[in-house]
Amino acid sequence: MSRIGVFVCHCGENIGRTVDCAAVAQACGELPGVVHSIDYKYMCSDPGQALVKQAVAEHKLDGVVVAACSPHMHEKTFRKTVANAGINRFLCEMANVREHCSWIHEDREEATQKAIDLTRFIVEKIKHNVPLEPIKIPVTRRALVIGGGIAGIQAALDIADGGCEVVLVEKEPSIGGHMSQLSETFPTLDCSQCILTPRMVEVYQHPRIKLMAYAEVDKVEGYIGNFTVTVRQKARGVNASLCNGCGECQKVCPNKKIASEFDAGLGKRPAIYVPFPQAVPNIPVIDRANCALYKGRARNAKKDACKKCEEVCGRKAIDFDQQDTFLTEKVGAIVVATGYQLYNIKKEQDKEAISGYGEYGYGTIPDVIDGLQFERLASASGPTGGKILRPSDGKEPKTVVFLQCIGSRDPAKGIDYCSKICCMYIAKHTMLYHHKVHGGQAIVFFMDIRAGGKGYDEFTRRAIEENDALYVRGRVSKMYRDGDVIKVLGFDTLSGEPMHIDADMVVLATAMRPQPGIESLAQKLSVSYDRFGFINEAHPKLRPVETNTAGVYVAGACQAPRDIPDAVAMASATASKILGLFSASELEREPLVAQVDQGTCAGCFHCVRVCPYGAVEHFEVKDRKGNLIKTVAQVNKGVCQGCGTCQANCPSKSVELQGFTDQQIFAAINAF
Amino acid sequence: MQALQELARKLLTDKTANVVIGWGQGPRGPRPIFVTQPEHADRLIFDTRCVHNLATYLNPRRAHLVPFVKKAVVVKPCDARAVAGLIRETQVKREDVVLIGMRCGGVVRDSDMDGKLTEATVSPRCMDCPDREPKLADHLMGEEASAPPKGKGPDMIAKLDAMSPAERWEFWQKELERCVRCHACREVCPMCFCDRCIADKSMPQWIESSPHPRGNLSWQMTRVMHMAGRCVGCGECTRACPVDIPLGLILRKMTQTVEERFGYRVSDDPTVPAPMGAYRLDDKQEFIL
Amino acid sequence: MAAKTSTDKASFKPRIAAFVCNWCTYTGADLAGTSRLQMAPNVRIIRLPCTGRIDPLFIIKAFERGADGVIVSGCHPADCHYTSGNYHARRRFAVARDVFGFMGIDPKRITFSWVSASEGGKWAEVVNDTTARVQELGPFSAYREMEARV
Amino acid sequence: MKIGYFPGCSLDFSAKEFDTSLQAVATSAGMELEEIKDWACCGATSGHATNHLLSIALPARTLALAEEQELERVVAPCAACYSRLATARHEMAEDKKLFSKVTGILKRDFTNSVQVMNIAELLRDNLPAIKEKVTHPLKDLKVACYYGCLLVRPPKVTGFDDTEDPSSMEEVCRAAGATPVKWNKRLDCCGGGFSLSRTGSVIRLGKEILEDAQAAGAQAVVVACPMCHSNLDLRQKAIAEQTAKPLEMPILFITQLVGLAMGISEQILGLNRHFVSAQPIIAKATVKALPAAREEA
Repeated sequence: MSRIGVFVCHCGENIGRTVDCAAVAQACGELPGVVHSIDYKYMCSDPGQALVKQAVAEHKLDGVVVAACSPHMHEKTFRKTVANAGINRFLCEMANVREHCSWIHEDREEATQKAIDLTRFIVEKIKHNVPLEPIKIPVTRRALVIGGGIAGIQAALDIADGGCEVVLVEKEPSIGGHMSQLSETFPTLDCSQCILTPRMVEVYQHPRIKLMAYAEVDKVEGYIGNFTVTVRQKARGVNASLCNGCGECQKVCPNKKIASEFDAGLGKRPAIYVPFPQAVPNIPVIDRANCALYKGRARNAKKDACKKCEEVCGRKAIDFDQQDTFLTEKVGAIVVATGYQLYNIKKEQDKEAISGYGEYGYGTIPDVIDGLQFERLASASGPTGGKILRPSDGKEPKTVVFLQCIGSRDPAKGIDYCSKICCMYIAKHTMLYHHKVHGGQAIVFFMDIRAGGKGYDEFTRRAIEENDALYVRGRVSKMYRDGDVIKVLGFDTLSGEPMHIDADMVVLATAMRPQPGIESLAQKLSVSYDRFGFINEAHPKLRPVETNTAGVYVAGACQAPRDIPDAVAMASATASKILGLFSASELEREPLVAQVDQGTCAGCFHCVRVCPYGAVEHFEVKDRKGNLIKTVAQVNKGVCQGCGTCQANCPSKSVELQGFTDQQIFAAINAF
Repeated sequence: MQALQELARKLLTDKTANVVIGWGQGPRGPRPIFVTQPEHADRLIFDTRCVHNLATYLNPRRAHLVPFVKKAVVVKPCDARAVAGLIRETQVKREDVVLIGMRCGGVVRDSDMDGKLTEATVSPRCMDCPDREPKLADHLMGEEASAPPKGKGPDMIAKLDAMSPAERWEFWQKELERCVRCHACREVCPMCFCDRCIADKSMPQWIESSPHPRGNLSWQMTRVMHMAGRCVGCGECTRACPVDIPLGLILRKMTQTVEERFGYRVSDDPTVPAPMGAYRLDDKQEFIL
Repeated sequence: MAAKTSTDKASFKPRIAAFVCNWCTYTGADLAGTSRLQMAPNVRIIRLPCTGRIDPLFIIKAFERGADGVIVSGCHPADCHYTSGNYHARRRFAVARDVFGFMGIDPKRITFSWVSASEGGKWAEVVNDTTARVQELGPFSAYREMEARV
Repeated sequence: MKIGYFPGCSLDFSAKEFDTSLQAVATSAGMELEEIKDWACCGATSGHATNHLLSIALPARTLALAEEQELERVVAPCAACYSRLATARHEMAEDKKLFSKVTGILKRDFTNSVQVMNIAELLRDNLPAIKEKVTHPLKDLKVACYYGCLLVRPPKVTGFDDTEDPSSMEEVCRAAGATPVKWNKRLDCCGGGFSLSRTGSVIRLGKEILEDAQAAGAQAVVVACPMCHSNLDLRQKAIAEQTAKPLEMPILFITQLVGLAMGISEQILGLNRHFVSAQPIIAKATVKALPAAREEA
């Protein structure tokens, strides 16, 4: 026979006003198995909780029912209380007589009757509650970081410095990301590469970081603490363990006319290349689409067209037959830090909702460039050696028009959000331009100047007040090429005057978008993303770097447009979350998971089909000699989230969801 | 019939199968027989009186047949659908069974009847059956079959649908009050293979076990729910019922619902996933507020 | 069933069981409470983690135990806390509703609804509509009469 | 295929040649135009600016009449008429309240199901039939296709072509054998309805447009709107006072250009009604194409 205590809360007047709490306590006291039933003004108060604790000891209770507010409000509180009193916390349940009763009814008699019913259900249910212990899952104290930009680098270093191993996967041949392409950074104008390169080297040399550049995540299995990740190491055509990065192969490569990705198409590179001199790792990659040898092999040519790189390589590191390889890594947590791409204004777009800018010529006018291209022009390591020269004819542009919010904040073009960084980097561009081109005029068309951040507004003011940038509040309706100049037709909304500018070059601050392929990666990780492809955080305010999938975290511009300080802060936040997770060798989880009765399971596996998490597995029951008796279902407690869909679908009811077992529900319905 | 016997003899001789499950002549018409010796293969027969669904003997619950491992079964199209169901639900391995498929143009209501197939004698199970030959079979026998004769009598589903809920309740109460809870409907069903049926579960006892109308009703409703998207329409439950409750009626109603809603009809292709346990984002939900 | 007189109907207080998921409808009902939305006092909620956990047996049992009506409610499609429990429930109850109806349980006695955590008002509507509907249908006395028959 | 025809006021009088050339081209290409009986003003000039409800109800009446004539599509050759009709249709489709208000005013059974087309859209959609009838391809003729402001704007209302980089008129001209040039001002405003009230502006805008067309090598400007036509054709004399030498740029309705290529007589096409002579263009079309040349076209 059970020994149940019922505790009816008045919640001040909140319950007591419409529910006769004393009558509820009395009625429940008469239920079989109830040995103690009282009402009290504030059950959740210290004295209220003390009453519960005291009663547990005095009456040797093996079940506590608190008839009070919603379990979403105080279930944790009271379960803690009973745990402190020495009984298992899952032997405490709540009857919701406030939100579901006193607050929504006026008739005292009806409300009291309903409160008695609701409490009775729970009393009957709790007779079948059993003590449950938290599930312990072993944790692999090793993290995977996807993306080797500044966010990924920061996360990897922080986790590794914290003492745990990290696998850093980068899809490009080198880590560094977009930050390595930037000239100077706002608002301090310190050189981007100067602050980034040491961090890249640190990653490379860190004993606890395994760097896998030119690699992509292929498959993700498992769950928090226990992920198994398959990484595809793309074939470089170069044996990384032999190559010493001397660069001779790049010098002899006959095809040097390939648009450099690193220089945003403004510079050239050979078919065998490292993206930039400070690349980490400093090992070249053969661009198979542009290499004569591979092009020939694709056409089934009898003889290889060119092997100059192989001939010149003293280390014999060139390996034309190298294939992609797949590596399996076991990790306990994953950081997604895949960064961004820039929107382009071309007519063809990758998403139907997004359209280009026909009014700006759909990207066909030379000398209309984007922000990253300007960064490369301004960068000392760029194709012009840091001189601002326009791409079409190499002339120094005397009038440069900068347009903000290209794509961003323009629902007609398919993107509603603000890209956040453009106001700042355009201000920076005007400063760099002012310093580099004397007598040049920068004209900026803006919608608003959004310069929220430490030293940010001061920075934009400096661009306007000290660096002679002409800021025009308005948009450009059209631009076209007229001889040597670009005719820019805009409107100054402050003076109300149309503006016709003959520009030598136009820089578009195009929107930040997540990297292509983000959706498929998100699906592999079972994390959700918004309609633009940005990864959703678990809570916009309180869980900004977690995702809805436990063990998967997000940092940087793959979550929303972010500048460098934001991305770094997020990365460090993910690292601290992960180090916290890794601080214990085992993870504790609520034990409200499904459990299979292997004795009665017939192995039809309806449960496997309905499980949203793939938590149900096949299990072979064998006799002592190892002969197979039957194959049954088994729930992986680490993966199960406790929805119970398996149980409702099980014909023989051989699977039970702990905390909501058939016994418990049956008892509650039976009390109806 | 000769071809059937020859094949059975061959399968037993070359040990492709250790037992051939088929029909043989009994005192009151054909009955299931298990042939284990090649020389007994000539006991096998097949005609319109072979009503039993022999797939039920593949069900692992039939402990006495489990040791044979490799089994050959003579199947009509409805039986083949049951075999497919057992394979789909991992109760039978396809490689462990040899299916001797019989082309079928319908069977009579029971095995002790005269085998003549007419509007009056055709089994109700055959009226909705679209299959004339089991596609899953390893060996196909018998002559091209034509569609079975249309049965006589009112369309009971339409008749019940036209009633008020209270009238329908009354109808079923009259039928179910005869139920003695012998569970023959379950025992004969090829798709009922649970080690421990929910009807026998006592903690909690969802379904009262005594032959009380309350338990009888919830037993049948539960049985039909468990059959949703799985019932092969062989009609064996109706035939086995000693008190003649029209169980097939509820199953046919459920089958119609499943087909209308999910576009699914139980077939003998084990690779087609069942509709329950699956979903479409755009499943109809007109009944949900 | 015998015809009910109008006075019977007026004095009849339906008893309705509600099986709801923890994340959407239960929380939506909590919101109705915190918003002090007044509603009929006839519904008794039994909390489950997900509509996917709700077994047709629960409905049968509730009726057997004297419920005059049943509500089953959970998260809207695409909003399931467990991603797809509600989709499985939708199929399950689409069939159950037809089968129960065919066996004589009036489908009007069972309400299926999607009520999200923010739809306190909708929950109040579901409760009031169901109560009014069941009030109109009268008591579900079939099970009680069954006892008399035996 | 029957297509409803809404001529509007311009095509009845000042742009009569647009009407006759369209009728001739349509007949030749097998398009059956059926005029909407009892059509009324579209509300373009002043109506739409005075009262929003009137601006919708006025064209809605015409659309309702078209529905009664069981027409599925209506072509409005004047760009302003097109804009009014298409806007009314769009707004009623988007705003159920507005729609019910309008139907209340019309007191007609109206479902707002008629599709509204402009001339460029109609011709482009019938390119194969047009190509079939081209007997005098306008080889070596360089034309500047001028869309003006309303033909492809706003995108939500028009939607048949790229708003910022349209190509339908160019496709039609190519079908007629002519060579469209690339130029910058094809979507600019000609001054529209300010022809009489702000003549100075119209002359300035017209000058910019025509000079750009000429700089791009165009021998004629092709238009699809009576407003554009009158502003560019009628005002060339005034423009000439501001330029070193007269531009002498023939302005052709797109239907006239297609008609020429089809060998339709210049009287029917109304080419004699223009202020700037189209004679050099007519000359190009007088030589009937050889069969081989037709293939090529």
